[in-house]
Amino acid sequence: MSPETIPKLLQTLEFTKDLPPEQLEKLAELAFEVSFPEDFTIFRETDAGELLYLIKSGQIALYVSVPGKGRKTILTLGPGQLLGWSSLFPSSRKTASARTVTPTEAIAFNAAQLREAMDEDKDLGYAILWRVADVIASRLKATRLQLLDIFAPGREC
Amino acid sequence: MTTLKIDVPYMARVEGEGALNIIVENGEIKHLELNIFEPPRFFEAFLRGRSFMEAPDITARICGICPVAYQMSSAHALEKILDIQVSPEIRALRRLLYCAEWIESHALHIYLLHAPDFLGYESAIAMASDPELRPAVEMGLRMKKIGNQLLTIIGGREIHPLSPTVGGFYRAPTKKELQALRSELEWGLEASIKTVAWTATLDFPDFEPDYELVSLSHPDEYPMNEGRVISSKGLNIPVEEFEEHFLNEHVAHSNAVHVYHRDHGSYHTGPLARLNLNLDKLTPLAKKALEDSGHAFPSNNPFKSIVARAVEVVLAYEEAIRIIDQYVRPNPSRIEAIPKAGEGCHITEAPRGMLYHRYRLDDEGIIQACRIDAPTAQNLKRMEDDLWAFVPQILQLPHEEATLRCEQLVRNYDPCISCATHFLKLNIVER
Amino acid sequence: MPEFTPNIGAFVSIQKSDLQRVLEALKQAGFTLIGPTVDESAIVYGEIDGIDDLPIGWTDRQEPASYRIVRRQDEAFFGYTVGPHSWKKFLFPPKQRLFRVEKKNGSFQVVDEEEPAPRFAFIGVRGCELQAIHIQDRVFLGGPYQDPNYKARRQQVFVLAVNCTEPGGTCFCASLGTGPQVGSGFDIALTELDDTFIVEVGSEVGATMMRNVPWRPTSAFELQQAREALATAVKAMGRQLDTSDLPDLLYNNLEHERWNQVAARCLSCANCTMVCPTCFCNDVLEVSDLKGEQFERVRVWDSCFSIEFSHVHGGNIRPHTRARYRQWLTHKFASWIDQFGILGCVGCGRCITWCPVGIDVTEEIDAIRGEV
Amino acid sequence: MKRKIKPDVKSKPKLAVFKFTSCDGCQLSLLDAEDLLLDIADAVEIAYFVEARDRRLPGPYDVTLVEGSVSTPEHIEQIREIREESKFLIAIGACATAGGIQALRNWRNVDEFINIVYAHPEYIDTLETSTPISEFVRVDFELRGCPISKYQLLDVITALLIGRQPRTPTYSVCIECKRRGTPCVMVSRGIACLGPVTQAGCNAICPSVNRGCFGCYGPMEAPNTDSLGQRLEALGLAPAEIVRLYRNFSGYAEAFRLASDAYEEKIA
Amino acid sequence: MLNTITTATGPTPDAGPMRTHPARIIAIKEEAYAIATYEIEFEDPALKEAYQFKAGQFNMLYLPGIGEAPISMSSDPATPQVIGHTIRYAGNLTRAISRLQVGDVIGVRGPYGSAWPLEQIEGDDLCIVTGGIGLAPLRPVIYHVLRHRERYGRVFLLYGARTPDDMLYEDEFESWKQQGIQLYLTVDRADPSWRGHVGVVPMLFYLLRLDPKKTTVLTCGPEIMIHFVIYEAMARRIPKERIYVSMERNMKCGVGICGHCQFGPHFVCKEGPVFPYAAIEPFFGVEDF
Repeated sequence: MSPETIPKLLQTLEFTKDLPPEQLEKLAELAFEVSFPEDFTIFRETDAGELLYLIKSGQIALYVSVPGKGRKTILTLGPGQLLGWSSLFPSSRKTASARTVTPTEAIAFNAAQLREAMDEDKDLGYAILWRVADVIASRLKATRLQLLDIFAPGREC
Repeated sequence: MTTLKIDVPYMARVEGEGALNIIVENGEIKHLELNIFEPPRFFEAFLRGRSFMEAPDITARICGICPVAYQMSSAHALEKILDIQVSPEIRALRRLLYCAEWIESHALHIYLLHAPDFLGYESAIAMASDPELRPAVEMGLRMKKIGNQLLTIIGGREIHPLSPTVGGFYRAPTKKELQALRSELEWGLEASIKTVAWTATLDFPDFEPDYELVSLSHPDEYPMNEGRVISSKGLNIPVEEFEEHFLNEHVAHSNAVHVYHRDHGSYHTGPLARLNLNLDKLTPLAKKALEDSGHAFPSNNPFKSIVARAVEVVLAYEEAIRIIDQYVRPNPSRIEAIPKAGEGCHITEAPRGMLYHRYRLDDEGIIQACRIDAPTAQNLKRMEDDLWAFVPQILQLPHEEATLRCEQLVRNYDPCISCATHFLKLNIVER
Repeated sequence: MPEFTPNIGAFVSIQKSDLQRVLEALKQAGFTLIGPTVDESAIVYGEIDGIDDLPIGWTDRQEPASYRIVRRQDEAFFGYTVGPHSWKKFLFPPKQRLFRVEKKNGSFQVVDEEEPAPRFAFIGVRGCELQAIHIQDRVFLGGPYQDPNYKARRQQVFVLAVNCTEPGGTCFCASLGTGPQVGSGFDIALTELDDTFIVEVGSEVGATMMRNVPWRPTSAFELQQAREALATAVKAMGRQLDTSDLPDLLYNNLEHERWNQVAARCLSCANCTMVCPTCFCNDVLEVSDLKGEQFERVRVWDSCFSIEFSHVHGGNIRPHTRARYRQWLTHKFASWIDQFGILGCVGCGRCITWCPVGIDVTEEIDAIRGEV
Repeated sequence: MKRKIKPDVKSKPKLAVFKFTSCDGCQLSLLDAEDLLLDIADAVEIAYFVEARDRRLPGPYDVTLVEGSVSTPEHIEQIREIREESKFLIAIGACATAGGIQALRNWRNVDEFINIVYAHPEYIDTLETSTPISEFVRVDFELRGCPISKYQLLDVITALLIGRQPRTPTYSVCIECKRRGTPCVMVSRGIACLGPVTQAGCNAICPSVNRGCFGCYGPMEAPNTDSLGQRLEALGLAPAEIVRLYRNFSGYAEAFRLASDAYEEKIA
Repeated sequence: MLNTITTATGPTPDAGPMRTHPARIIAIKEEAYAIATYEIEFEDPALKEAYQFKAGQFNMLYLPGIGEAPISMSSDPATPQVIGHTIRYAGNLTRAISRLQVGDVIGVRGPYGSAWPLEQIEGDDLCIVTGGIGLAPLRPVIYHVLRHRERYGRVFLLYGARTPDDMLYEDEFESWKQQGIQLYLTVDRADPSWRGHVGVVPMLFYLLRLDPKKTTVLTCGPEIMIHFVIYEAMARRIPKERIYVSMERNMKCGVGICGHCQFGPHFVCKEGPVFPYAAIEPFFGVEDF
């Protein structure tokens, strides 16, 4: 895959598709492609985290290890979705481990470089932060819904 | 065989919880007790501080089988304090209500609780599985149902009726409502006459203790709601003197207090006593049914209580029909009670015998003290005395049968243990 | 006595005691007379035999949570307002078997009722009450499915209506236009004057029932008296309700603080829905014998104030009184219009009088409107 | 005299009836189902019912009815054993579901009570309190009332025989009262009535005989005792009267207990 | 008002719309834990012949001695002689049904309620979003779409269950996929062997590229799930007129005269259970409404 394809890719991914061309270009400069085989651990819970990923294809499971109960998958991510948002925040640690379910291709960013770019170009920073916030918000909503255990058996007529 | 140990840890077919323990060694009774372990409920204690208007409702809860008796004794006792004279119409309706309770309670006892003893069944339900006896059980159930229906029409429901109160009834039924039951009552009257004949054919052990029989006596009628206390040994006192003559004691093996006559000791109250002492007040058909039974009364054979009870059912049906035919709906249905301080007592004839209530009120009508002597408490000492006298007679019987005979002897009294466990020793603690 | 019956639409006058003749005619025609009668503490609707059973000389005093019957100075036949009962208990009984089910050869069979519907003549239906019957007509007969039980009773009811000249302390029919004058749909409508009834004939059957009644044409003076009595009644009504913009007012205030306040008072006891002449909610119970061979489907009055009413799997939709009161009030005054094209309230005031704690719907709506 | 006990041929559900501290009235309701008593005896095996029969079959029991409140130390042991033996345990009546009228002791000193009633208090072994069955074991269903309604009891037994979860209404007495057409006694006569906070099931008998409900079926679902209490005061009831009204046959049930306690504080 | 005097005896009301009809169980298929599909047919041949239903409608099922409950049809509306109901054993009636066997009889009346607007949405991309047993009333839609595949654009089925074991109709998934349904499955709680998605159903939207101009959303499941589905759909600019929701309320009579299933101005048994979201928006999400 050649570097020229990255801007095109960014145009199609849900996370980045509405960004203006110049911002896409800046991002493309920072981005590099990665691929992972099946059952590959991308990062672990409590890792500091240096990279963020936009998933191009494949499926990734986020899991936490519960002492005595083993790994509990809490969420899976697929094409278009952001993986490793916490890397963007320097003091943050990974809240879950990520492991590929299927062979996965993604576009990766170095978090430090991305932060730097966002600081330099406030418009870009603003746009990215909005998107990240949205992702976090949607994860939060989904987590709440999951907590409700809405399919648990109840009384019926 | 002269050694016998009878141990009935939990008496069946009686209301409430009691046990029977008898030990006979070498022909001598070493130990005999009717152990009442029904836990106490302290009615006399928590009635203190309640309004007089609540007494009929609360005391009714002493017994689910004869709540009307409690309502009647308490209402009459309180009316004496409050100077309430009920109208003749209310008086008649109260007698009708009592008839209903006698029918219901007696039919229950005759067919469901007592008859199995005579016929060798463990229950009426087992009796009903015998095709020959099923019609009798069904008849008994229907007789009982009619009593309950009458209770429901007058009192709103069969157990713990709601309408009877101090001064009369919250609501008096219409004549139409009562008449709706008339044909059933006529059926019941017929059935009750058959019942007397049926009970007369039962097998009665030969046993006639020297009883003091005690009951109410009324100049004009078979006693229910009013009368003087008389006995077969010449007692004749107004109810106000009851506590002078009848004392109670608390024994170790019983949560029920024993009531006894201060001079003569144990005594017998209930249908047998009532019938023996009021033969001249029987209604015509009841009198005839008794005559036709071929059993001579007065009789001191406690096993013949079942006959006495059956005769009283005839009487209750007869009286019910008469009262309904002459019924005038009381208006007002109750005399308004104005609270005032005072003390009063009363006795009415519960199905199981005399039920004594005494209350003391303050000027707001709040109960300050009360005493309740239930019929079963009055009979408990007599039951034990009966057993003392009876046991030597059955020592030769197989153990199982001897046990049953003893139980049957207790059941002659239709004991209501729930009733018997709430007594106030009068001369005790006044707060 | 004229030989002919009055025409439909005619106003004629009769002696008050001759109302008995109308009632006799109805009985002869096979109607069971249902009318007001004095029970121990209220004027209730029940089977009556003739005018002697009517609450002649009685009236009632009503205010929130209070109702008392009292003697009148005069001997008016219909000198009361409305009591605890409404006519709905005769058309839509509080408890009614719909049909039976019998198990048979490994299957079962529905057994229809064999009792013909009773034939009622309602004596003394007020304008608000007639409107309530029309409203229940829409509920039970107006949709794609008709209720056969209601229909069988309803289609043979004779309505003897009475113009209301005795509005009560909790009434507000004038605000809703459902009274005090009766609208359409009666067989006979009476207006009570001191010595006479003015009779308006509303149907052929109504006319027939006048066959044996001595009547004379109503005078202009009498008509004037009747008009004045009705005008006075409008003014004497104890309550008013501003109905403007009602559905939106309520729909737009589903989170109004007032719902919390009323919920603190409301007992959720359901009295309002039970006495309401239009409330129709019902439940069907399954009743079975011990052997499991015979079954009955029994319909009973239900209420949106019970928690079970809005049960769905996993819980109840309206667990708190606030939600249940809101449901009732918005149904009655807003969504009823969406559902049946008509307001669910007729202004009879029963829900105000018979609420044990005197919650007043007119006051609640005013509060939400911001006028308290 | 031989005892004739007919063995039950087919296997029928076993019914047991146990009694704790009570007046026997609720179990009597079973005998008061006169028309159906023999049908019940046909449909179930009455394995334990001391009031009606001598025979006592051992558990386990399919359906157990428990009457009465827990008021002695032995009761606690007994009810646990009964629970072990019971598949479906139903507490019947105000005593078993709320402690009964004898729970009035729970507000007082029991020693004092014993002294009032008995000459020899040392003979009496009783607990400080009279409490519902559910205080000690899991209860599968509760039938309220003082006494219970035999119709509800039959309905519950029928439901269990058919295989339906028994259900009894939890709404107010008012609904039943209005269904039977009784004009409200509180509104039309000013009589204090607990109907609006009491659970239905009795068919609203009290108002039908011109008196107010005194709450023997215990609190309805989410009762608003505060609001009713205010109304009762407006009707002229003194706080002491309100205490007595709530503190009745089901007075120890939580909502009524709290309501009566609140008014008692007002007096103090 | 009477027009004429009717006969003195008067009419006898029959069971009317509440009449239930015996229907025999001809097959029972276990779908998941405590969930099975019952195929039934009316005993009365004429009724069996005449009966028709639309996708999304429900019947009132009845058992003597137990009672009635509304249950959606889950079978193919093109073959209405055999009616399928997928039932979760959770309440009185459904638990009693769980004790029935093939050959037993239950009572049926219906069909009731509104249907998914299958004709109206022809030509659209369909996004079917459902969770738990909510798939049952949407299975008839899938059957219809498969029968008339050419009439619809892309079809996405987003389906969530509590665990992999709780998935309904798994044996049909392959065939659905082969016929052009894009199937996205997810579970709330996964065991290690599950290779599919984990997370709540609305999260599956992130995997799709929907065309808001031609996508119609059909959703059924717990009300709270529907909330999030609507949120995600609207976030993707799908107009509320093209979001269809199947609502649950306490349907007791099924014919709009018992009052239990009211939802604001609507009777869910009559105007529902399927509503365009636009029709219920003002009331959807009002607490305890």
